[in-house]
Amino acid sequence: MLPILIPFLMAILSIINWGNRVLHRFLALAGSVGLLFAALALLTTVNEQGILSSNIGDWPAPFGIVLVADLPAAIMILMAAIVGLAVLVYATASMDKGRERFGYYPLILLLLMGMCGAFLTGDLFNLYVWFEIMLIASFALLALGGSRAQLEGSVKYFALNLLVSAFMLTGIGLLYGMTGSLNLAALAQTLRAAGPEQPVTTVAIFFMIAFGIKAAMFPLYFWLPASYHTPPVAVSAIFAGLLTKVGVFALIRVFTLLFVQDTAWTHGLLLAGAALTMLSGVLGAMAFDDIRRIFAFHIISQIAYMVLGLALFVPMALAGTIFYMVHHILVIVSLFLVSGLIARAGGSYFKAQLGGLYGTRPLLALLFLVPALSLSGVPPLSGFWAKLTLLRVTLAQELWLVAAIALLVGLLTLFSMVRIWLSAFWGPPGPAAASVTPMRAGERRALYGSTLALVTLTLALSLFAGPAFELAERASEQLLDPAGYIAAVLGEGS
Amino acid sequence: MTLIEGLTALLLLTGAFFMLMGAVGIVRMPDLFMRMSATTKSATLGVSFMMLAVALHFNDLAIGARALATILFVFLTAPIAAHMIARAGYLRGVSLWQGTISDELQGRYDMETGELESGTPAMAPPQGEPED
Amino acid sequence: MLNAVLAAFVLAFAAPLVARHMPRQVGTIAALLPAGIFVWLLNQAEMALGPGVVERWPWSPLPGVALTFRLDGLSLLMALIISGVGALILFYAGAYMHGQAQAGRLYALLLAFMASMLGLVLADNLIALFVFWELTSITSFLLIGWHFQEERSRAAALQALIVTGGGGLALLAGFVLIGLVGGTWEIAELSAQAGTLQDSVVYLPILLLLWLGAASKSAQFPFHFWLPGAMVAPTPVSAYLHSATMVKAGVYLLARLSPALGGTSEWSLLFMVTGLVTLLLGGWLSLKQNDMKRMLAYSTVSSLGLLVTLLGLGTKLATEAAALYLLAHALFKGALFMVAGAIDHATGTRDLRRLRGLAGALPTSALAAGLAGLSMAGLPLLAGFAAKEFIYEAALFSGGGVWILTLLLLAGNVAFVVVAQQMTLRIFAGASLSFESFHAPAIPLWLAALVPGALGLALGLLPDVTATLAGAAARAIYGAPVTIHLFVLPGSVTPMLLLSALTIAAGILLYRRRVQLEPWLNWLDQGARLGPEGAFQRLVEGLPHFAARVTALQQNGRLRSYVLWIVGTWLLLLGLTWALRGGPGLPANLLVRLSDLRFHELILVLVILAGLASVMLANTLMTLIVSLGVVGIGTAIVFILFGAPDLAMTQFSIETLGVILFVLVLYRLPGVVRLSPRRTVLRDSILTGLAGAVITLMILIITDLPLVSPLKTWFAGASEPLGHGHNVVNVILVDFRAIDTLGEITVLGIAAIGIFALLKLRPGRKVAEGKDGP
Amino acid sequence: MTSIILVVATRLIFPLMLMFSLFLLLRGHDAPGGGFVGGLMAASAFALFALATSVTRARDALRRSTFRLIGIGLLFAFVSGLPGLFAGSPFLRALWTSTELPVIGKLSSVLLFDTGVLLVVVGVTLTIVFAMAEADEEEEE
Amino acid sequence: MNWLLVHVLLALVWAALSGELTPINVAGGFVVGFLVLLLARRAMGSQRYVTRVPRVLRFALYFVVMLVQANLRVTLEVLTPNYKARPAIVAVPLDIRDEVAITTLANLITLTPGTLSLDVSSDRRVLYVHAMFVTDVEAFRLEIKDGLEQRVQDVFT
Amino acid sequence: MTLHDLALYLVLPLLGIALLLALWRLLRGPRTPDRVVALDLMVTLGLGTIAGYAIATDQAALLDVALVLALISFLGTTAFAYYLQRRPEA
Amino acid sequence: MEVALAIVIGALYAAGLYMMLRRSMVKLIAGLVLLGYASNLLIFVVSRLTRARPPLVPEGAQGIAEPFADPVPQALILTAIVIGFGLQAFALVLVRRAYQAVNNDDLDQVTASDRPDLQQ
Ligand code: NA
Ligand code: NA
Repeated sequence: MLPILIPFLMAILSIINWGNRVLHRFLALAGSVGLLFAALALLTTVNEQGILSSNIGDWPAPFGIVLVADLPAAIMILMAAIVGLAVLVYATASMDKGRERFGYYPLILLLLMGMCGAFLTGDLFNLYVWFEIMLIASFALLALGGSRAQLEGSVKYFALNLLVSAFMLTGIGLLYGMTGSLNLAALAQTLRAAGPEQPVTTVAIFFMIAFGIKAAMFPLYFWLPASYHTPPVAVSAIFAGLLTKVGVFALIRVFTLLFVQDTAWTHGLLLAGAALTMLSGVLGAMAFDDIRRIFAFHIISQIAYMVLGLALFVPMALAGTIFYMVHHILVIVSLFLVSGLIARAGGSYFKAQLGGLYGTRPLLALLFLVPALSLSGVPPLSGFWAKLTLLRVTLAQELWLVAAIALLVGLLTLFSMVRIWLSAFWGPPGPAAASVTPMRAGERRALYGSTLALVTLTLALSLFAGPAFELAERASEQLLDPAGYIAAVLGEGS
Repeated sequence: MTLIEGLTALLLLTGAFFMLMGAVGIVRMPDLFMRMSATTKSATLGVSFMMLAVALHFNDLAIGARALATILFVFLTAPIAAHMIARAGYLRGVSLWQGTISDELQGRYDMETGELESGTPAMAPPQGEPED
Repeated sequence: MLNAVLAAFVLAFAAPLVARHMPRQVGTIAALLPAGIFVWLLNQAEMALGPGVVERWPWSPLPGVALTFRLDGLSLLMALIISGVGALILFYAGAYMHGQAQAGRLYALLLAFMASMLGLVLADNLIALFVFWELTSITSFLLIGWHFQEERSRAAALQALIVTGGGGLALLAGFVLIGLVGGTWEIAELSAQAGTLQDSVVYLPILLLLWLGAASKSAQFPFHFWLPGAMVAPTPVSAYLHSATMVKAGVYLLARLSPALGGTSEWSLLFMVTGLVTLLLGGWLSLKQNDMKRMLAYSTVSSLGLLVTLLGLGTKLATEAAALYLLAHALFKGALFMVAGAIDHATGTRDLRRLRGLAGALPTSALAAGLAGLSMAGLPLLAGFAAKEFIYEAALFSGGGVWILTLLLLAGNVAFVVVAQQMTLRIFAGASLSFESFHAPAIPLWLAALVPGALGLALGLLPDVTATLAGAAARAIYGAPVTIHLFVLPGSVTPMLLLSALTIAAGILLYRRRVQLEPWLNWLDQGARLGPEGAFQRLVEGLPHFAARVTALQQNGRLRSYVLWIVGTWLLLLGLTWALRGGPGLPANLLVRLSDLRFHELILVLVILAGLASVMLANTLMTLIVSLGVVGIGTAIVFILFGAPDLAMTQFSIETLGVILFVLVLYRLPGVVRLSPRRTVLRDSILTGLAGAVITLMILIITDLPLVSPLKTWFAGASEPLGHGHNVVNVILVDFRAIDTLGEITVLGIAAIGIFALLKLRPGRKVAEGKDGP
Repeated sequence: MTSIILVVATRLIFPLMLMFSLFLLLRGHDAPGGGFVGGLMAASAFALFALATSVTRARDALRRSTFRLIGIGLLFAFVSGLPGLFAGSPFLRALWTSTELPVIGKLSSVLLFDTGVLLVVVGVTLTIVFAMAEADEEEEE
Repeated sequence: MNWLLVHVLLALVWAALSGELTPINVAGGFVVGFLVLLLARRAMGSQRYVTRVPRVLRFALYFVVMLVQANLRVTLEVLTPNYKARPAIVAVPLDIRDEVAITTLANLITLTPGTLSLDVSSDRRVLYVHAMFVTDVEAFRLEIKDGLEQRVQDVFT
Repeated sequence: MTLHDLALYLVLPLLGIALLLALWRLLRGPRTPDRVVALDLMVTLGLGTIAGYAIATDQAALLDVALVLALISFLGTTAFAYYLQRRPEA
Repeated sequence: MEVALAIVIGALYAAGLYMMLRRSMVKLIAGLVLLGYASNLLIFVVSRLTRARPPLVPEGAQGIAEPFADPVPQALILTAIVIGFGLQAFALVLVRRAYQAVNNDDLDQVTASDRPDLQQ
């Protein structure tokens, strides 16, 4: 419960004291530090004691709303906390006064709160509510400051994400009409007992579309590359790292807990979607010159790997997916933060306008290289272990084409990253460099410090991939054993 | 059917009838102002009758109070709303039916300041009705 | 062994620091580490040559992946080459790079590379091996692009990375398959699984994947082109990575996996054909190069082809030959590269046509080149001689297609003789030319080259040492005990000796007549360029264009097209599901169910539908808004009719406020224009009509099923006694499901912030402190 | 261009709406209504006031910044969940006092919650309406 | 004085809405009314309110009768095929000056079928009325002044 | 015929027809104020429907909706009118 | 009534999506609003309809006698309506601002942020 309450309280206090930038900053940092501690505590507890559940309002499940912390949720909350803190620190040195005054900090806090809620909730409709909190907070953040490109991106982001809400609500309605319940655990039970006359798989398609849009799968992802590059880095980084992951997480939740009647079909669809998404995303990345857009498209193609793990639907693959999520969150946020640093150091986000940073900014080069290579799946970085796991299962299931695509996309990702490297870090100094102003020491500390911290975490994840993967494996076991979840929510013997 | 029931039925039917008349009026009347004259009032009256029927039917203080309060609210608000629409319509140049015999408001608005002067009446030429 | 690898990595990080503080000594200091490792390896030699040294570290990122190191004959040989040549190269680089900016980074990268390479040859787990394999690719990439401001360097670096990186991914797939079939990634355990692996249906795929990985890394045809390109790197890099060590990784891998996967006809065919084509192509293309380094690079390609051929052949003799040649080649090629670098450093050119008679000016380099060249040509007393003898012997006893094989090998070896002459006679002999800015090389520049040259001689003179070293390696490759019998000079005239002599004679002849060869060498070169390299170039350049076109097709900037994709996908998935997995049937007794419709309800339905039609046909903004209002009010009346006063109340209020907002915000917008052509309208109508029909169908199906809602019953019963409220809906909202409501008001709050900011914070508008409060 | 008729009528309707808003809030637990509709009603009152006079005067009448209302409303809702939390129960555990007060009925955390809802709704609606109206006036210039 | 009246009115409405005219509810209504008035104070300013209840009641009766009469007349017009209406916009000069009185008058005119208050001149001396059945403009002006305006004036003084 | 039946089978259909008529005006226009008047009438008809339906079904709770509707819809119409008079002629 | 409303809801979805497929920003919002109505009504209808029996516990009673309308979908829809209101308000302002920025209501002109061939 605390991961929701802490950012919430800080946001409330910020809203009450509207316009006080310094206080907002302080509250946001305090909130995210608090969130980090709460997340760590939660993960430790869940790891030791198993799935925790809390009946909000003390109303028994499945009647009241229940928050359920299993390992996947706890892991994701921890990631949200880490990213939140890093991005907020980064923001203190990069956010403009206007956005700071107009609610950047409370919006980020509320976004984090929405995510934590979405990870924790054990109720389908409540999930919708958390989704909406995230959604509206992200709308506000996206549109904040409103340049033309930003507004244009926002319109698309908005319209297509509202389709998510519509599909989701429809799906929830149909499920309730079929089963009379909203509690995930109760639904899991009911749907497993559903007869053939119940159109369960059809309803599953509604959720597949809804969360597929959210997770930015092919061909539902168009909102993402239209919008993610338009806001400031301290906004897009948090979007890039966490928002689509919530979609993936939701996909995982419903397609492990609820819709497992016809996995050959539903998960087969997910598999095909994943393969197409990988290709489509990586090709998109190659079409652009703006580094942020390139990264945005890579989110899409990387998301597909996570969905692939779900589609393969064995413990090892799901463990891979969870590991992949953790890895990708760290890496993509680092990259977005680095893109900000690149723009700060080179004067532009466009690789054609950049050059020679390898010579002048060795630390920045390193900060780019590590996550970029990790994203591409170069060993021994975290991305490699994540891809290897999925590759192993894909090949074990004799899905040759999918494996080939996964590998090819890995290569193309590397190609794409190297193109940035060649253009921005190598090559002669770019024309945009002239407009660069020197950085103040405090700025440097906050900007580089937060980025460095995330890159270090990536390295740590690479190095301690073993323990991390074990945790992911335990998390995936929880996902594939709904009985444990049901027992935790509805009590033993149900 | 008791007397109360009969009265209730009468009120209900009268109310519904007035409301229907309001609707017929809005269809039949030739210009905005006549439509409003024909509808706003009969509908208001119709609602009032129906609410009275409700009060009578339930014969309960709380419910009666609600019904009467509804009437009160309607009587308070309907004329103001009507006034606002009519004025807006006039200001936007909604044309009067050709049978209108005089328009003493014409030319009295100062469109810059929004002031409305009080002066001597003038005659308005009738106009056709343009579409929006 | 981990310590050695880690130490190199650590020193790599420290190198820039050392370089900053001791720019002069940094090369020597850096060289101390590989030298130390070299000595340590020699210390371990006895164990390594016997049972082997095994180290296990408790680090396992994934199940089945382990940090196991094994020092056996093969890895010892490779590790000695890596650390030995590494020490020399660093020593050499200290002088070569002296005074250059960011030299520290070069040491760092070289050390990091060395660490990776050591890891590669020592690792006993396929995945661990792969980790180091890729690390060598990355370090190689950074080193090839050393002159990063030059387009040429960047292109070459990219080429090398993509070719080896792509091969690496194929290799990974191969490894994973091996692991799946063999049940382990431990190399030592895989030999025992040879039968399982070779009988598996994926054996051929595994081989092909392995081929992709090894061939790309070791610059085999058709991936050979990246290696000459890589010569844009500084010479120490070329000498170390691109001749002595990294390019041998592919060969090493084949050798390493030979016991588990080799010995089949598929294996032989695949690798021998590849090797021979590469041997000839590289060798003969080396003949037409004017740049010393490019010539050496093509020659290296050729040598690698030779090694691959031998490993493909896979006989006992062939493995012996391979081991010997591996050793000899590292020494003479490393030396020749360093000589080339020294000449470049001294004269400012690497163009063979501009170099002559350097013996006087660079006597020590000439000596080094001479020793290396003789070894390369395969003259007696030198390490290269023994290797060549064994190569021919292996060919002659290969047991099939002997003459063709021998002839092809001969043709390849002739080219080496020519290159050896180019690197010695052509540039050092004759009258000396004068160079504008000639400066004598620093000691390391010739000393580092002389040492391997001399070692080639020493090994030739110490056949026992050579035999032991190579024999142990060959044993690891062959998978059975191997003993090599070596000699300083042949005791009798053997067919192999005759072949060697023939090789040298032909080489000398060819060297003299090289000008006549030009036309058809040019033709070969053209073909090689247009073939694989051209294809690669076209791919790299065309890919972004292709990507842009594919992307523009989807990401066309039109929101409606995105919506169409989504709706289309949804309908497609539903259609597929119903077609392939059995869809729900049409619900029965619709008419009966419809008959309970009452008159006022029918009117309500008509009103809503009419409002809807009006919304769709509206051509003014106000009509649109008002029509939306009709639909909203209609919805609210539905709520009234079916027992939801709270909903109706809320809907009415929201509707009113919505209208206010609509009017407030939109009244400045232009009227509603119709922009779509008739065909689009028709398409959209059909599609959305289908969508609507699907929804209707779903509702009808589901409402036809029985529903027992436990929630409904429970809430109705609990509301008063437990929730202290008579309005169950409200009790649910503020108590049973209060957190939903909490979320809902949070959404509202955020919306307010967002709207406020949207309206008040605009680009270009100054934000005044304290004046923008709401 | 204000209308005297509207201005004068507003003086009467405004308090009526406010009272009705409170009524909806307090009776919401037992009859249709509740914090949300109550909030909309109160907000409508102020919106009407702004329409009849001006946004500035409406803000003046509200006396609090709309964001503060939102914040305080959220805080109410938040705080209403805490007692349970401190008592060792989960968040949002409803607490009821046993004594029945006139008008309000039993005091409870639930009422606090619903009041929070009302305040948020008022704050939000008015933030939006006021900001839009002001933006509009600005563009008019 | 007027404040108190509004206060009492609010309290009574409250109690009625609550369902029981118990003293507790009336007291509660007073409390709520007080709160509301506190909130509404700035909005309302100091205003004069209706003070004479009997006149109000008499007036209300008159008005209801008029309302029904006029409604029937309009209904007839609506139902008959041809338009017999002779509409006009008439400027009615006002004698009453009180804002509340003017508003009341205007609203009552609007509530009466067939007539519709359009606007009050900025100096509050003229009320512009649209009427459906005007045979003679002057006569109509007098009708309003002697009828409704007179009675409203009675109530308000 | 009971009162319930009367309300259900006579009063509500009457109101329904009225609703359709109002709808016709709303769709027909021709000017926006006409539509607003029509919408206003529809809301009032909604009030009547509530009253009729309350009697037909004996559900007094619906009256609360009527109260809200009566107060709130006025605001909508007023806002409409307010902005209509400000909008420049299209 | 379920059948009739099912058709109405289908029509609402169809119309909502149709409006979203238009090029006008205003129509886009209308589409979103319609989809909101549609999903709310869907939840309402699919949870089964009960005429005129709101889920109110009678005075003095502890529970409600069947038949009565299911309160759960009502609570859900209430939440959804409110959330939808927030989103709708935001959408309106967003569109207005986008219109000001692009100076066009045509969504086909709102392409600068995502086409690869139109990089700024
Ligand atoms: Na560039
Ligand atoms: Na409520």
